Amino acid sequence: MRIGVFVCRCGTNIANTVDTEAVANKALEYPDVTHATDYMYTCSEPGQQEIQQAIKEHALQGIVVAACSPRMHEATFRRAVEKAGLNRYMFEQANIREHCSWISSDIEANTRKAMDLVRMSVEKLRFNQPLFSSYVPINKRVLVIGGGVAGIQAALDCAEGGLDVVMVERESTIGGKMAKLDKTFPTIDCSSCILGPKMVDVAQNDNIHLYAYSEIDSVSGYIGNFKVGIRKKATYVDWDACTGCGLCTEKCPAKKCYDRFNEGLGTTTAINIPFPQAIPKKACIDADYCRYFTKGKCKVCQKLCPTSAIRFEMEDEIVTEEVGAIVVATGYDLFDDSVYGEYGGGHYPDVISAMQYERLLSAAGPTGGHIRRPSDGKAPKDIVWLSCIGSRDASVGRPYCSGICCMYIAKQATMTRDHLPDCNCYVSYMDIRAPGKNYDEFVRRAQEEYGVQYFRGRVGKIYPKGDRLIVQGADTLLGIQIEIEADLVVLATGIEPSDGARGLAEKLRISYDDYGFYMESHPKLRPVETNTAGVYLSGVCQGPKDIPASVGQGSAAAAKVQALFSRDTIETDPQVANVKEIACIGCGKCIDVCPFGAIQWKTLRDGSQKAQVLETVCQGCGLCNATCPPKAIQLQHCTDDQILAEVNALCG
Amino acid sequence: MKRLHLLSLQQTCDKDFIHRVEKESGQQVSKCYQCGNCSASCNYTYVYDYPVNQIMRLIQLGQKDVVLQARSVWLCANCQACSTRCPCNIDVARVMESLRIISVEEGMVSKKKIKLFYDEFLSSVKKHGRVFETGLIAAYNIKALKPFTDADLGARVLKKGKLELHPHNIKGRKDVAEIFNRFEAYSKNRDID
Amino acid sequence: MAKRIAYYPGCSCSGMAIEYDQSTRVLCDALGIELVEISDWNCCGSTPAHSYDPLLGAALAGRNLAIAEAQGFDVVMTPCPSCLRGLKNAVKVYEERKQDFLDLLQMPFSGRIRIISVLQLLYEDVGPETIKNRVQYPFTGKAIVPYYGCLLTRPPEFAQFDDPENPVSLDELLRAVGATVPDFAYKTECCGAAYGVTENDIVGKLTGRLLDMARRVGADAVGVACPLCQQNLDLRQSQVNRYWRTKFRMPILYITQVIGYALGIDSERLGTKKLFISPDALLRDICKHFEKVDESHLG
Amino acid sequence: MKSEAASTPEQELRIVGFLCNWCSYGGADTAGICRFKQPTDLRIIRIPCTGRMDPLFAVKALIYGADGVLVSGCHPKDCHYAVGNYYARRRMEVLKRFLPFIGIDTGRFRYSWVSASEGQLWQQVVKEFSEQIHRLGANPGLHEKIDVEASLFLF
Amino acid sequence: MGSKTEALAKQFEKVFDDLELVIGWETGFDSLHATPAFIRQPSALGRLIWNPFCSHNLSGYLTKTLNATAQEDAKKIGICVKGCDSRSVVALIQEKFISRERLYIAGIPCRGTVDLRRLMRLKPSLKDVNTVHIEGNELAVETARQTHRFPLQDVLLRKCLQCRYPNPVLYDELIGEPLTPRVTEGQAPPFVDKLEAHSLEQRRVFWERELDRCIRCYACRNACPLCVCQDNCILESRMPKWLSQRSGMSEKFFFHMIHAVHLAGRCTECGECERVCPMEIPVALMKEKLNQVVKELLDYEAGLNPETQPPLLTFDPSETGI
Repeated sequence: MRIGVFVCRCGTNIANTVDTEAVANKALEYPDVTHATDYMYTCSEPGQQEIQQAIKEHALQGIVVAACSPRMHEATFRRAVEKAGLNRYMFEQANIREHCSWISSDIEANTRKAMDLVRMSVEKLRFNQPLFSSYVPINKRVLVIGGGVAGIQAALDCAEGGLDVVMVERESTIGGKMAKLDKTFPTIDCSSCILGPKMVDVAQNDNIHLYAYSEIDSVSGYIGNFKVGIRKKATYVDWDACTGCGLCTEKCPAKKCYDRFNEGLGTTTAINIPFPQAIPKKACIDADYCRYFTKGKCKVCQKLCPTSAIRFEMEDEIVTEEVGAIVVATGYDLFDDSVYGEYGGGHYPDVISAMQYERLLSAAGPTGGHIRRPSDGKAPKDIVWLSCIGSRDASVGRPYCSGICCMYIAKQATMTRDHLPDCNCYVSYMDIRAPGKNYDEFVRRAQEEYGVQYFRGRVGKIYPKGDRLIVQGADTLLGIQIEIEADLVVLATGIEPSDGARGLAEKLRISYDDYGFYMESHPKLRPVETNTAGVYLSGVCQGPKDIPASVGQGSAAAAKVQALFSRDTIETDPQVANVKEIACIGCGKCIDVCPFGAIQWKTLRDGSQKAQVLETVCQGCGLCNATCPPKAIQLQHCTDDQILAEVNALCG
Repeated sequence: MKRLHLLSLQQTCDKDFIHRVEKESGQQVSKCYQCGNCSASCNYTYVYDYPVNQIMRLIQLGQKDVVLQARSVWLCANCQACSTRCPCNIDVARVMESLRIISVEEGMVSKKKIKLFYDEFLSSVKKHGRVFETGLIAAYNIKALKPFTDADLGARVLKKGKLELHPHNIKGRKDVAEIFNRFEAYSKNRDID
Repeated sequence: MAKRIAYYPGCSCSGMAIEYDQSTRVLCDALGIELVEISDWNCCGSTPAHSYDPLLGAALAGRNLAIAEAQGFDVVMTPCPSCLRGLKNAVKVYEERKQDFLDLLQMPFSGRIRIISVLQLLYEDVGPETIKNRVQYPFTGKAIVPYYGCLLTRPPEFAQFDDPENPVSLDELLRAVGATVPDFAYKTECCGAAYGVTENDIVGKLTGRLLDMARRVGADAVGVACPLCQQNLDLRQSQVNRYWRTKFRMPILYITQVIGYALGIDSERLGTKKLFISPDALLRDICKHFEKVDESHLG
Repeated sequence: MKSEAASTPEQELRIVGFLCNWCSYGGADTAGICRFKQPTDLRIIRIPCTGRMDPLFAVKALIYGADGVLVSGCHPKDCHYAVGNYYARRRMEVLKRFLPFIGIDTGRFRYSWVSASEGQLWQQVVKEFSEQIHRLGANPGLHEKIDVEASLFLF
Repeated sequence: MGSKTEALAKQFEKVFDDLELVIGWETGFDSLHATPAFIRQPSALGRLIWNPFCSHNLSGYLTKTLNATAQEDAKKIGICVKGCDSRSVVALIQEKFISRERLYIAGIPCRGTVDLRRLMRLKPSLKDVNTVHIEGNELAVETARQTHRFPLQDVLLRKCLQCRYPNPVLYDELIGEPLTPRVTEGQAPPFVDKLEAHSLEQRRVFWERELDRCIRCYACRNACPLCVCQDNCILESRMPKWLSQRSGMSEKFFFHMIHAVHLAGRCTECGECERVCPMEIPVALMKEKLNQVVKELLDYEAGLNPETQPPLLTFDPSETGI
């Protein structure tokens, strides 16, 4: 190989503390180096031309530039050598600025070090190989996981742009948490009035295929070419036949079933449609309560159904969809407040969660929108809200702020004063977090116009006294203990990632934080991307946020998908792992450790099993290379021989 | 309770005191974000001059004199309600305990009678190996200048045959006394450090 | 079940709370558990030692543990929650400040000994089921509120027993002997015992609150597992009545007395005569009920 | 083989660094950009991830005369490839504990976690490790000829 | 032990219909040597022996000469294992080189096997052995003329002296009663301790002296049942070139480090590497130390549970202290 070495002076940045000329002269002693020189600004236009000229003049086959960090200008120089006809991977950059000239003023030592760094680059370059990208076509369909408002927004935006959308929702209806809300802050918009039309759009858009009551079973493939197994859970109702008439739900004799949609306030039937505006509006049997499944006979619904849609024999079914990108919008669950023994641990019927209270407020809820306490159905005279239940509490493993509770408390208290003007509303708070457009004004209004009584301090204990509850707290502004006799206590439970979020993350090979929120690729600059190419995040699955932020992220994820799909192919990075089949012993350790599922089995004609790298999935981390016992799998451009060459340049 | 009028955060902040409390208690006081759950849960808030959360705040601000002279420090019964409910996992009761220890070392005990009772208790233990309840209460009441407190109970206790008239001296009381002596020597050495 | 364990009565239980000691011993005997008193034990130092330095308390308590270890025991039981904390603190301090601790103690100590309360022994090692099967005089129809006091379950990392906010061990043991157990919101609230001598007013207020709540939930008696709580509620009930202008006459029984009585142990041996508020009427009722049943059985 | 006499503190020693591209290499860049002065003994090899780090690279360097080996990557949980450093920390710690068994001072090997923004931390790591290597002196290396008298009979 | 030998043959006879092959031991070229036996006919089962000379770990043959992975309709392979050997089998199953379904395992509780080199040093004239067995703490070797007795301490293989798993951890049939281990769990490997009692410098010199004899014959690697790379071993590979053919001390050191590091968290301490070393280098010692490190750090011992993943091939985000 004929190697050219260019030592950059970087003005005085390098030349002040490194004798660049000596480094260039020394480089001529290294094996294969046929040309070496120093230059004022190698990255400048004339600097690059100098390299290109030297390549032609000296018939150079590989280039080493000793300059700044490769994180700075590697791409620049690769383009430069490519223009001169070399493969862009026949280039190495020695970092003699950030790692050398800038961190010591000892010219002699720096010069020695720069010589070593150049030598290492030369030795490595001698093992470099030309590498070439390949191009793979993109399947322009997108999968949206989760049918809450964030997922709905992403799906509609993609469909609007003409993309085929597959939406998967775990529940039997889309709408998510927002569908359960009565009103939204700070505008007091009716939640179902603004979400309802969007849900209908999803149902009516020809580009969107909805799998409700379904979950992700498996994910394989890579950006542009994912293959997704979707488990359609058994509903025991043929949805093609079901018209959503609701006759079955009226006649079902199992009437004491847990009502998930109403958060356990009130009951529902074993066969049910969660709420009147459900999309799809189809019935679904809860096998845990259905008399036929629990006791062996009944089948009332089957006898009554006008379209004969009931299928007791139905089983889960797996269907496969192929897509090119995935938007994850799995949302959240609410913290389980029963860990707070001092608040009754879930034993007092009149200590309820905020979402339960939301259902009490809702006209479509179990009390028809009348605020009635669960124990005796009386209208409460005194209600206390406790904030930060499962938020900002390290002792229950939830040190983060859920971000929405301060606002929904203000909303609920305001609504309560509207519904029941005689009811006193008290709010225990630590800090009020209202950093949004018109948010703080809203909280002020609750106090100034609606007379909601806020007191600063956590509550220590709640205990019953007669048919009322004593709330024992502190007002830290006064430095005294306070007591409130209440009819109803509302716990403002915080947000946690939805049940199963970690399992899904592992299928998708995306990372999550300590709590299970999905990790974005960069907290500032890549907020909806993940480190798995082609998988995007939207909504609360990434971290607590309110409706406008979730909707914004849904649109952002859709925009990312559209940008990806505006191309027909994807260029792959050739710095990926590669298997030398003759040396592969088929132990599968690389397959076990690969964080991206980028390695699969390949059966040769003689029946032997070998590892095979999916170039488009491989991210080039090299974990397989370090793990492979016979080193049959090598990370291109960072092979064992290349690293060993650098080690050998220094030692031995 | 003395009302604080103006606090100069620079001039009165004793950083050594903060470190001392943290070292003694093994707790990081800066973790406290003043939610007030300790005060809400404490059965003694109503007799305190500064509720627990304010004690924590005063420690954060390095207000050594105010904290050590607070009645609250010695009225804390160590019932652990605060520690159990603290969302920041601070062992608040341990912090209060540390303040008692420091206030003894600094000679700034706010509730002298409680300290007196503790002293009498320990001297009883040092002398006999166990607490001689009758002698302890008698000695305390005399020294605290309230000889008739609980006098109503005395007669009833006597009637039930529960009042020991003589102390039980354990055989190893010398060993116990030695522990006290070694502790005193240890404390002195520690002060020098 | 541990058959032979070291027993640390503590100062309270050998003085004012002698009946707790008595009932603990006879109950364990009846349950086939041999209690061996730690020979020549000394005071654990309690709150006063702790307030000088946990190290002093630890060394005082440590002496007892070292003796128990030398006697070959791996479990120490104490009826008193304050002593329980003192003894457990010794192990904790030993782990945190080993050298200081050993310098002070000057005795060999391994720190491996298990320390439990009598409540824990009855609940975990014996179990409510076993007790239920041996009940002869059930407390049927009697409401006993369980009062744990502040120390038995708190703080949870230290106590390693039951739930800190809503403990159930005492509830279940009371239920095992047939008593009705009302919900008692003040289960773990502090009674102010530490200030029994020095600040009676505090005690009057806190104890009064407890008794008031017990009466509201219809209690016939309060079941306790702490000598200091018992003393406050029982001995000082007259002071409480003066402070609050009330007329409480609520018997305060040790759990060991309740179970012992239910198992058919003579009340004399359980020391119920030593209580200030006499439980005799309550106990007579149970006996009567039992005799009736017994007669019908015979007849 | 190195055969120099015992090193003086001023003498430059040979420290090989293996740094992951995303965090620690960036951290070293940041330290440079901030002009945080560091000892000059270290020579850095860029690898994509500490998961790429075969412990044998470190062994090779140490056996062939490096005076110290430093491996550094993203903080656990922050791996660019999600989990590479979780594997690495196990492998590195096993190696670190094994080295003294064959007569290599455990102080000659270190692994650390430094993010791209932690220039100051990087400076501190390099300073500390370089000082430590200088305290240990030059790697005594292996003897090509064995003095049987001086050797140890174990069995 | 005649009874066990017979029991072994009988057991295989019972199940031979399902087997295509039985791997065990038979008497070798003289009565002092046992050698691996590959038996394909039930009539030949009589050749099987079991005695303290049966030191070979036969599990290596499952991968190196046979392909004992799952195949439809394939008959099973019968194999005799001692406690240590069984751990190698477990490790190979764990790493999916063989499938449990293909194996019929006869497990033999073992009191230890003989280091012939030590025995012959003690009694160079020993020959014409009739029987050999272990009685208490002695090896009894009965020859035509007399019975020689040797303290076990002096004649067993080094690995047997510190054996913690005399009983097979995986088997279909146990031949004989389980034994109590000589060394209890948690006890540090005595030879590791012995070397660690010396200074860093002394340890290095110890290894220099030992490894100086290495002739790079690769017998240790070839004998190792877990050296699964076989012909593709990086000790000899030219691309990548980890190790040059130069025969200096550094190369010898690095050679053994590569072998050891590749076995970290995998070595089952069968001691084959050491037994076959013609230069009598205690090469297993390095792996014993690595095992100790892995046990301390990751609470893992190789070859005990076929379901687990070797610890360096997996991770735990929550682990602290490293």
